[in-house]
Amino acid sequence: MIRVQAMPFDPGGELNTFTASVAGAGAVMSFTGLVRDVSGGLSEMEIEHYPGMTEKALGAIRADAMGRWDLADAMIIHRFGALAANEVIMMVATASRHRKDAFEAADFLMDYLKSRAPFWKKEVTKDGADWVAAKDSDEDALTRW
Amino acid sequence: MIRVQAMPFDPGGELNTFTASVAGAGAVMSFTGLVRDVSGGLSEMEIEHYPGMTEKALGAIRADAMGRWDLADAMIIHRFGALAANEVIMMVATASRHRKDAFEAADFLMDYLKSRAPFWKKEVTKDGADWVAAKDSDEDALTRW
Amino acid sequence: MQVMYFAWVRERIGLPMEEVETQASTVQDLVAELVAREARYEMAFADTSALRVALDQELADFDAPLDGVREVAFFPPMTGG
Amino acid sequence: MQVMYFAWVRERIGLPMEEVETQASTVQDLVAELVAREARYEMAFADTSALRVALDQELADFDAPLDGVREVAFFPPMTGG
Repeated sequence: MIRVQAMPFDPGGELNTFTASVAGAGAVMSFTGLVRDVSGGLSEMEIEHYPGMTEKALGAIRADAMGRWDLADAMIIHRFGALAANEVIMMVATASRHRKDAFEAADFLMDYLKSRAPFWKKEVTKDGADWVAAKDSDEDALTRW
Repeated sequence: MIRVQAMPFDPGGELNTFTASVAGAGAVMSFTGLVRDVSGGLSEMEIEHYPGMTEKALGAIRADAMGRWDLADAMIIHRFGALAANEVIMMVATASRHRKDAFEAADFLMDYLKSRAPFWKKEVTKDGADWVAAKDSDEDALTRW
Repeated sequence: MQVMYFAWVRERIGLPMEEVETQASTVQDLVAELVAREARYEMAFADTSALRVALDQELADFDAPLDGVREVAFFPPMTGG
Repeated sequence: MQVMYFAWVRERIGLPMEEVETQASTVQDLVAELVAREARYEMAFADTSALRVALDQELADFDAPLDGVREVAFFPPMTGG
Protein backbone atom coordinates (compact mmCIF):
# COMPACT_ATOMS: atom_id res chain seq x y z
CA MET A 1 0.00 0.00 0.00
CA ILE A 2 1.23 3.43 -1.06
CA ARG A 3 -0.33 6.69 0.09
CA VAL A 4 0.69 10.28 -0.60
CA GLN A 5 -1.42 12.80 1.24
CA ALA A 6 -1.59 16.27 2.75
CA MET A 7 -3.71 15.07 5.68
CA PRO A 8 -2.19 13.91 8.95
CA PHE A 9 -2.48 10.20 9.68
CA ASP A 10 -2.33 8.03 12.78
CA PRO A 11 0.82 5.84 12.78
CA GLY A 12 -0.50 3.57 15.55
CA GLY A 13 -3.77 3.00 13.71
CA GLU A 14 -1.88 2.38 10.46
CA LEU A 15 0.45 -0.09 12.21
CA ASN A 16 -2.51 -2.03 13.60
CA THR A 17 -4.36 -2.09 10.27
CA PHE A 18 -1.22 -3.22 8.46
CA THR A 19 -0.47 -5.90 11.07
CA ALA A 20 -4.05 -7.23 10.90
CA SER A 21 -3.74 -7.51 7.12
CA VAL A 22 -0.62 -9.71 7.18
CA ALA A 23 -1.81 -12.63 9.31
CA GLY A 24 0.88 -15.27 9.43
CA ALA A 25 3.77 -12.89 8.90
CA GLY A 26 5.22 -13.03 12.41
CA ALA A 27 7.51 -10.01 12.09
CA VAL A 28 6.32 -6.45 11.50
CA MET A 29 8.69 -3.48 11.33
CA SER A 30 7.69 0.14 11.21
CA PHE A 31 9.61 3.34 10.75
CA THR A 32 8.05 6.71 11.47
CA GLY A 33 9.77 9.95 10.50
CA LEU A 34 8.86 13.13 12.34
CA VAL A 35 9.60 16.80 11.72
CA ARG A 36 12.66 17.79 13.76
CA ASP A 37 13.12 21.35 14.86
CA VAL A 38 16.88 21.32 14.40
CA SER A 39 17.40 25.11 14.59
CA GLY A 40 15.03 25.52 17.52
CA GLY A 41 13.00 28.11 15.65
CA LEU A 42 11.05 26.10 13.09
CA SER A 43 7.71 27.65 12.13
CA GLU A 44 6.89 24.88 9.70
CA MET A 45 8.33 22.38 7.30
CA GLU A 46 6.92 22.56 3.80
CA ILE A 47 7.09 19.39 1.79
CA GLU A 48 6.75 19.78 -1.94
CA HIS A 49 6.27 16.78 -4.21
CA TYR A 50 5.70 15.88 -7.83
CA PRO A 51 2.15 14.55 -8.08
CA GLY A 52 2.01 11.53 -10.34
CA MET A 53 5.72 10.82 -10.30
CA THR A 54 5.65 10.47 -6.50
CA GLU A 55 3.11 7.66 -6.60
CA LYS A 56 5.00 5.95 -9.43
CA ALA A 57 8.34 6.23 -7.61
CA LEU A 58 6.93 4.94 -4.33
CA GLY A 59 5.20 2.10 -6.14
CA ALA A 60 8.44 1.15 -7.90
CA ILE A 61 10.46 1.28 -4.66
CA ARG A 62 7.86 -0.86 -2.89
CA ALA A 63 7.78 -3.38 -5.76
CA ASP A 64 11.57 -3.54 -5.72
CA ALA A 65 11.53 -4.35 -1.99
CA MET A 66 8.81 -6.98 -2.45
CA GLY A 67 10.98 -8.65 -5.09
CA ARG A 68 14.22 -8.59 -3.10
CA TRP A 69 12.90 -9.85 0.24
CA ASP A 70 10.42 -12.43 1.42
CA LEU A 71 7.70 -9.98 2.43
CA ALA A 72 4.04 -10.50 3.16
CA ASP A 73 3.51 -6.80 2.46
CA ALA A 74 5.13 -3.38 2.51
CA MET A 75 3.50 -0.02 3.12
CA ILE A 76 4.61 3.57 2.51
CA ILE A 77 2.67 6.65 3.62
CA HIS A 78 4.20 10.08 2.94
CA ARG A 79 2.73 13.50 3.61
CA PHE A 80 3.21 16.73 1.74
CA GLY A 81 2.26 20.32 2.52
CA ALA A 82 2.96 22.37 5.65
CA LEU A 83 3.92 20.40 8.78
CA ALA A 84 4.74 21.59 12.29
CA ALA A 85 7.58 20.30 14.50
CA ASN A 86 7.01 16.73 15.73
CA GLU A 87 4.31 16.03 13.15
CA VAL A 88 4.61 12.70 11.39
CA ILE A 89 6.09 13.12 7.89
CA MET A 90 6.06 9.53 6.72
CA MET A 91 5.80 5.94 7.74
CA VAL A 92 7.12 2.70 6.29
CA ALA A 93 6.05 -0.75 7.44
CA THR A 94 7.14 -4.20 6.34
CA ALA A 95 5.91 -7.66 7.29
CA SER A 96 7.63 -10.98 6.82
CA ARG A 97 7.92 -14.47 8.21
CA HIS A 98 11.52 -13.57 8.95
CA ARG A 99 12.67 -10.66 11.08
CA LYS A 100 15.77 -10.16 8.93
CA ASP A 101 13.71 -9.67 5.78
CA ALA A 102 11.38 -7.20 7.51
CA PHE A 103 14.38 -5.26 8.90
CA GLU A 104 16.42 -5.09 5.71
CA ALA A 105 13.43 -4.23 3.55
CA ALA A 106 12.44 -1.35 5.86
CA ASP A 107 16.03 -0.06 5.77
CA PHE A 108 16.05 -0.32 1.96
CA LEU A 109 12.70 1.47 1.63
CA MET A 110 13.98 4.35 3.75
CA ASP A 111 17.20 4.65 1.76
CA TYR A 112 15.33 4.76 -1.54
CA LEU A 113 12.61 7.05 -0.26
CA LYS A 114 15.27 9.55 0.76
CA SER A 115 16.94 9.87 -2.64
CA ARG A 116 14.54 8.48 -5.23
CA ALA A 117 11.10 9.75 -4.29
CA PRO A 118 10.37 13.28 -5.57
CA PHE A 119 9.89 15.13 -2.30
CA TRP A 120 11.66 18.32 -1.28
CA LYS A 121 11.70 19.76 2.21
CA LYS A 122 11.83 23.43 3.09
CA GLU A 123 12.39 24.64 6.61
CA VAL A 124 10.64 27.89 7.45
CA THR A 125 11.86 29.86 10.48
CA LYS A 126 11.26 33.46 11.53
CA ASP A 127 14.57 34.27 9.79
CA GLY A 128 13.48 32.92 6.43
CA ALA A 129 13.11 29.71 4.51
CA ASP A 130 15.71 27.18 3.40
CA TRP A 131 15.48 24.12 1.22
CA VAL A 132 16.94 21.09 2.98
CA ALA A 133 20.00 19.97 1.01
CA ALA A 134 20.37 16.34 0.04
CA LYS A 135 23.34 14.67 1.70
CA ASP A 136 25.97 12.85 -0.33
CA SER A 137 25.67 10.10 2.27
CA ASP A 138 22.02 9.59 1.30
CA GLU A 139 23.00 8.94 -2.31
CA ASP A 140 25.93 6.76 -1.19
CA ALA A 141 23.58 4.70 0.97
CA LEU A 142 21.97 3.30 -2.20
CA THR A 143 25.18 1.49 -3.12
CA ARG A 144 24.55 -0.81 -0.15
CA TRP A 145 21.73 -2.55 -2.02
CA MET B 1 10.30 1.40 29.46
CA ILE B 2 10.19 -2.33 30.12
CA ARG B 3 6.99 -4.30 30.57
CA VAL B 4 6.46 -8.04 31.07
CA GLN B 5 2.82 -9.00 31.17
CA ALA B 6 0.26 -11.73 30.56
CA MET B 7 -2.29 -9.28 29.22
CA PRO B 8 -2.59 -8.45 25.54
CA PHE B 9 -1.53 -4.95 24.56
CA ASP B 10 -2.20 -2.63 21.65
CA PRO B 11 0.96 -2.11 19.51
CA GLY B 12 -0.50 0.89 17.70
CA GLY B 13 -1.44 2.59 20.96
CA GLU B 14 2.00 1.80 22.41
CA LEU B 15 3.71 3.20 19.29
CA ASN B 16 1.76 6.44 19.55
CA THR B 17 2.40 6.81 23.29
CA PHE B 18 6.10 6.11 22.78
CA THR B 19 6.34 8.53 19.84
CA ALA B 20 4.58 11.29 21.81
CA SER B 21 7.08 10.81 24.65
CA VAL B 22 10.17 11.36 22.49
CA ALA B 23 9.46 14.79 21.00
CA GLY B 24 12.46 15.91 18.95
CA ALA B 25 13.66 12.43 18.12
CA GLY B 26 12.73 12.43 14.44
CA ALA B 27 13.11 8.68 13.86
CA VAL B 28 11.01 6.02 15.55
CA MET B 29 11.41 2.30 14.79
CA SER B 30 9.15 -0.44 16.01
CA PHE B 31 9.28 -4.20 15.76
CA THR B 32 6.27 -6.34 16.58
CA GLY B 33 6.53 -10.12 16.89
CA LEU B 34 3.42 -12.23 16.39
CA VAL B 35 2.63 -15.88 17.04
CA ARG B 36 3.13 -17.82 13.80
CA ASP B 37 1.19 -20.98 13.17
CA VAL B 38 4.04 -22.73 11.38
CA SER B 39 2.58 -26.25 11.52
CA GLY B 40 -0.90 -25.10 10.54
CA GLY B 41 -2.42 -26.75 13.61
CA LEU B 42 -1.40 -24.50 16.47
CA SER B 43 -3.85 -24.51 19.40
CA GLU B 44 -1.77 -22.08 21.39
CA MET B 45 1.72 -20.90 22.16
CA GLU B 46 2.66 -20.98 25.80
CA ILE B 47 5.34 -18.56 26.86
CA GLU B 48 7.06 -19.34 30.14
CA HIS B 49 9.37 -16.85 31.78
CA TYR B 50 11.47 -16.37 34.90
CA PRO B 51 9.77 -13.64 36.95
CA GLY B 52 12.33 -11.28 38.41
CA MET B 53 15.16 -12.32 36.14
CA THR B 54 13.12 -11.37 33.06
CA GLU B 55 12.71 -7.78 34.18
CA LYS B 56 16.39 -7.57 35.11
CA ALA B 57 17.52 -9.03 31.78
CA LEU B 58 15.28 -6.72 29.75
CA GLY B 59 16.42 -3.75 31.79
CA ALA B 60 20.06 -4.65 31.20
CA ILE B 61 19.55 -5.16 27.45
CA ARG B 62 17.73 -1.82 27.18
CA ALA B 63 20.44 -0.02 29.18
CA ASP B 64 23.09 -1.58 26.94
CA ALA B 65 21.30 -0.28 23.83
CA MET B 66 20.90 3.20 25.35
CA GLY B 67 24.64 3.26 25.99
CA ARG B 68 25.69 2.05 22.55
CA TRP B 69 23.48 4.28 20.41
CA ASP B 70 22.28 7.86 20.47
CA LEU B 71 18.72 7.09 21.56
CA ALA B 72 16.02 9.32 22.97
CA ASP B 73 14.39 6.20 24.40
CA ALA B 74 13.92 2.46 23.95
CA MET B 75 10.94 0.34 24.91
CA ILE B 76 10.42 -3.41 25.33
CA ILE B 77 7.07 -5.08 26.00
CA HIS B 78 6.95 -8.89 26.20
CA ARG B 79 4.01 -11.12 26.99
CA PHE B 80 3.94 -14.48 28.73
CA GLY B 81 1.20 -17.08 29.17
CA ALA B 82 -1.01 -18.71 26.54
CA LEU B 83 -1.25 -16.93 23.18
CA ALA B 84 -3.21 -17.79 20.04
CA ALA B 85 -1.92 -17.62 16.46
CA ASN B 86 -1.38 -14.03 15.25
CA GLU B 87 -1.47 -12.60 18.75
CA VAL B 88 1.25 -10.08 19.52
CA ILE B 89 4.07 -11.64 21.57
CA MET B 90 6.32 -8.67 21.99
CA MET B 91 7.21 -5.23 20.77
CA VAL B 92 10.38 -3.20 20.71
CA ALA B 93 10.56 0.49 19.86
CA THR B 94 13.50 2.87 19.60
CA ALA B 95 13.68 6.60 19.00
CA SER B 96 16.63 8.67 17.91
CA ARG B 97 17.62 11.84 16.10
CA HIS B 98 19.26 9.51 13.57
CA ARG B 99 17.53 6.77 11.65
CA LYS B 100 20.66 4.59 11.70
CA ASP B 101 20.80 4.61 15.49
CA ALA B 102 17.11 3.76 15.79
CA PHE B 103 17.50 0.91 13.26
CA GLU B 104 20.63 -0.64 14.71
CA ALA B 105 19.40 -0.39 18.28
CA ALA B 106 16.12 -2.12 17.41
CA ASP B 107 18.04 -4.89 15.64
CA PHE B 108 20.34 -5.26 18.67
CA LEU B 109 17.42 -5.37 21.12
CA MET B 110 15.79 -8.15 19.10
CA ASP B 111 19.00 -10.19 18.93
CA TYR B 112 19.54 -9.95 22.67
CA LEU B 113 15.90 -10.53 23.54
CA LYS B 114 16.02 -13.76 21.57
CA SER B 115 18.96 -15.33 23.41
CA ARG B 116 19.42 -13.43 26.67
CA ALA B 117 15.94 -12.85 28.05
CA PRO B 118 14.55 -15.83 30.03
CA PHE B 119 11.53 -16.72 27.93
CA TRP B 120 10.71 -20.18 26.57
CA LYS B 121 8.11 -20.90 23.94
CA LYS B 122 6.05 -24.07 23.71
CA GLU B 123 3.87 -24.83 20.72
CA VAL B 124 0.72 -26.76 21.52
CA THR B 125 -1.05 -28.56 18.66
CA LYS B 126 -3.68 -31.30 18.67
CA ASP B 127 -0.80 -33.79 18.32
CA GLY B 128 0.96 -32.63 21.47
CA ALA B 129 3.28 -29.94 22.75
CA ASP B 130 6.83 -29.06 21.78
CA TRP B 131 9.30 -26.61 23.23
CA VAL B 132 10.67 -24.32 20.53
CA ALA B 133 14.39 -25.04 20.21
CA ALA B 134 16.85 -22.16 20.25
CA LYS B 135 18.71 -21.75 16.98
CA ASP B 136 22.50 -21.66 16.85
CA SER B 137 22.06 -18.70 14.51
CA ASP B 138 20.32 -16.77 17.31
CA GLU B 139 23.35 -17.20 19.55
CA ASP B 140 25.71 -16.43 16.66
CA ALA B 141 23.80 -13.22 15.95
CA LEU B 142 25.13 -11.76 19.21
CA THR B 143 28.68 -11.77 17.86
CA ARG B 144 27.61 -9.00 15.47
CA TRP B 145 27.51 -6.48 18.30
CA MET C 1 6.21 19.71 -24.29
CA GLN C 2 5.32 20.39 -20.69
CA VAL C 3 8.29 21.53 -18.60
CA MET C 4 7.98 21.44 -14.80
CA TYR C 5 10.12 22.92 -12.05
CA PHE C 6 10.22 21.96 -8.39
CA ALA C 7 11.65 23.30 -5.14
CA TRP C 8 14.30 26.01 -5.58
CA VAL C 9 14.36 25.51 -9.36
CA ARG C 10 10.68 26.47 -9.38
CA GLU C 11 11.41 29.46 -7.14
CA ARG C 12 14.29 30.73 -9.26
CA ILE C 13 12.41 30.38 -12.52
CA GLY C 14 9.28 31.74 -10.89
CA LEU C 15 6.74 29.25 -12.19
CA PRO C 16 5.86 25.61 -11.61
CA MET C 17 5.34 24.58 -15.23
CA GLU C 18 5.09 25.89 -18.75
CA GLU C 19 4.48 24.68 -22.26
CA VAL C 20 7.69 24.86 -24.29
CA GLU C 21 7.85 24.67 -28.09
CA THR C 22 11.20 23.06 -28.83
CA GLN C 23 13.09 20.98 -31.35
CA ALA C 24 15.76 20.12 -28.73
CA SER C 25 16.90 16.53 -29.17
CA THR C 26 18.30 16.00 -25.68
CA VAL C 27 17.69 17.34 -22.19
CA GLN C 28 20.98 19.24 -22.39
CA ASP C 29 19.83 20.94 -25.60
CA LEU C 30 16.56 21.93 -23.94
CA VAL C 31 18.47 23.37 -20.99
CA ALA C 32 20.64 25.39 -23.41
CA GLU C 33 17.50 26.81 -25.08
CA LEU C 34 15.97 27.77 -21.74
CA VAL C 35 19.20 29.32 -20.44
CA ALA C 36 19.40 31.46 -23.60
CA ARG C 37 15.97 32.94 -22.82
CA GLU C 38 16.39 34.90 -19.59
CA ALA C 39 18.64 35.41 -16.57
CA ARG C 40 16.28 33.52 -14.25
CA TYR C 41 16.73 30.36 -16.31
CA GLU C 42 20.46 30.92 -16.44
CA MET C 43 20.45 31.19 -12.65
CA ALA C 44 18.37 28.08 -12.17
CA PHE C 45 20.49 26.00 -14.53
CA ALA C 46 23.88 27.48 -13.56
CA ASP C 47 25.08 24.13 -12.21
CA THR C 48 23.25 21.19 -13.73
CA SER C 49 25.33 18.78 -11.63
CA ALA C 50 23.19 20.05 -8.72
CA LEU C 51 20.01 19.21 -10.64
CA ARG C 52 18.02 16.14 -11.51
CA VAL C 53 15.75 15.60 -14.47
CA ALA C 54 12.75 13.35 -14.99
CA LEU C 55 11.30 12.45 -18.40
CA ASP C 56 7.64 11.46 -18.28
CA GLN C 57 8.06 11.00 -14.52
CA GLU C 58 11.09 8.73 -14.66
CA LEU C 59 14.55 9.89 -13.56
CA ALA C 60 16.86 10.37 -16.55
CA ASP C 61 20.25 11.79 -17.49
CA PHE C 62 20.93 15.17 -19.04
CA ASP C 63 22.12 13.56 -22.25
CA ALA C 64 18.90 11.53 -22.62
CA PRO C 65 16.98 12.02 -25.91
CA LEU C 66 13.64 13.82 -25.84
CA ASP C 67 11.92 11.83 -28.63
CA GLY C 68 8.32 11.23 -27.70
CA VAL C 69 8.70 12.80 -24.28
CA ARG C 70 5.69 14.83 -23.17
CA GLU C 71 6.73 15.93 -19.69
CA VAL C 72 10.17 17.11 -18.55
CA ALA C 73 10.79 18.03 -14.92
CA PHE C 74 13.81 19.72 -13.36
CA PHE C 75 14.48 19.70 -9.64
CA PRO C 76 17.22 19.53 -6.99
CA PRO C 77 18.25 16.18 -5.46
CA MET C 78 15.28 14.76 -3.59
CA THR C 79 14.95 14.88 0.17
CA GLY C 80 12.14 12.51 1.01
CA GLY C 81 11.74 10.27 3.99
CA MET D 1 19.41 -22.67 48.51
CA GLN D 2 16.44 -22.26 46.18
CA VAL D 3 16.77 -24.25 42.95
CA MET D 4 14.44 -23.42 40.05
CA TYR D 5 13.68 -25.23 36.82
CA PHE D 6 12.11 -23.84 33.68
CA ALA D 7 10.63 -25.17 30.43
CA TRP D 8 11.46 -28.82 29.67
CA VAL D 9 13.87 -29.00 32.60
CA ARG D 10 10.92 -28.20 34.88
CA GLU D 11 8.79 -30.78 33.10
CA ARG D 12 11.39 -33.55 33.34
CA ILE D 13 12.10 -32.91 37.00
CA GLY D 14 8.41 -32.44 37.68
CA LEU D 15 8.54 -29.32 39.80
CA PRO D 16 9.28 -25.62 39.29
CA MET D 17 11.43 -25.08 42.37
CA GLU D 18 12.67 -26.67 45.55
CA GLU D 19 14.81 -25.90 48.55
CA VAL D 20 18.07 -27.83 48.37
CA GLU D 21 20.44 -28.34 51.31
CA THR D 22 23.86 -28.60 49.77
CA GLN D 23 27.56 -28.00 50.41
CA ALA D 24 28.30 -28.06 46.66
CA SER D 25 30.97 -25.52 45.84
CA THR D 26 30.18 -25.08 42.13
CA VAL D 27 27.16 -25.42 39.86
CA GLN D 28 28.68 -28.58 38.41
CA ASP D 29 28.93 -30.10 41.90
CA LEU D 30 25.30 -29.22 42.59
CA VAL D 31 24.27 -30.87 39.33
CA ALA D 32 26.20 -34.02 40.34
CA GLU D 33 24.35 -34.11 43.67
CA LEU D 34 20.98 -33.72 42.00
CA VAL D 35 21.74 -36.33 39.33
CA ALA D 36 22.68 -38.81 42.08
CA ARG D 37 19.22 -38.44 43.62
CA GLU D 38 16.78 -39.83 41.07
CA ALA D 39 16.38 -40.80 37.43
CA ARG D 40 14.29 -37.71 36.63
CA TYR D 41 17.23 -35.45 37.57
CA GLU D 42 19.61 -37.64 35.62
CA MET D 43 17.32 -37.29 32.61
CA ALA D 44 17.03 -33.53 32.97
CA PHE D 45 20.79 -33.04 33.33
CA ALA D 46 21.88 -35.71 30.83
CA ASP D 47 23.46 -33.08 28.57
CA THR D 48 24.41 -29.92 30.41
CA SER D 49 25.74 -28.40 27.19
CA ALA D 50 22.04 -28.11 26.24
CA LEU D 51 21.34 -26.23 29.48
CA ARG D 52 21.87 -22.76 30.85
CA VAL D 53 22.23 -21.73 34.48
CA ALA D 54 21.51 -18.47 36.28
CA LEU D 55 22.85 -17.60 39.74
CA ASP D 56 20.74 -15.05 41.58
CA GLN D 57 19.10 -14.23 38.25
CA GLU D 58 22.31 -13.62 36.31
CA LEU D 59 23.52 -16.01 33.61
CA ALA D 60 26.57 -17.98 34.76
CA ASP D 61 28.78 -20.93 33.79
CA PHE D 62 28.58 -24.46 35.15
CA ASP D 63 31.97 -24.09 36.82
CA ALA D 64 30.89 -20.93 38.68
CA PRO D 65 31.21 -21.03 42.50
CA LEU D 66 28.06 -21.09 44.63
CA ASP D 67 29.37 -19.04 47.57
CA GLY D 68 26.65 -16.75 48.81
CA VAL D 69 24.25 -17.71 46.03
CA ARG D 70 20.63 -17.95 47.16
CA GLU D 71 18.88 -18.82 43.90
CA VAL D 72 20.05 -21.21 41.19
CA ALA D 73 17.98 -21.71 38.04
CA PHE D 74 18.39 -24.30 35.30
CA PHE D 75 16.75 -23.99 31.91
CA PRO D 76 17.22 -24.65 28.20
CA PRO D 77 18.58 -21.93 25.87
CA MET D 78 16.14 -19.05 25.85
CA THR D 79 13.71 -18.40 23.01
CA GLY D 80 12.39 -14.92 23.60
CA GLY D 81 11.43 -12.28 21.07
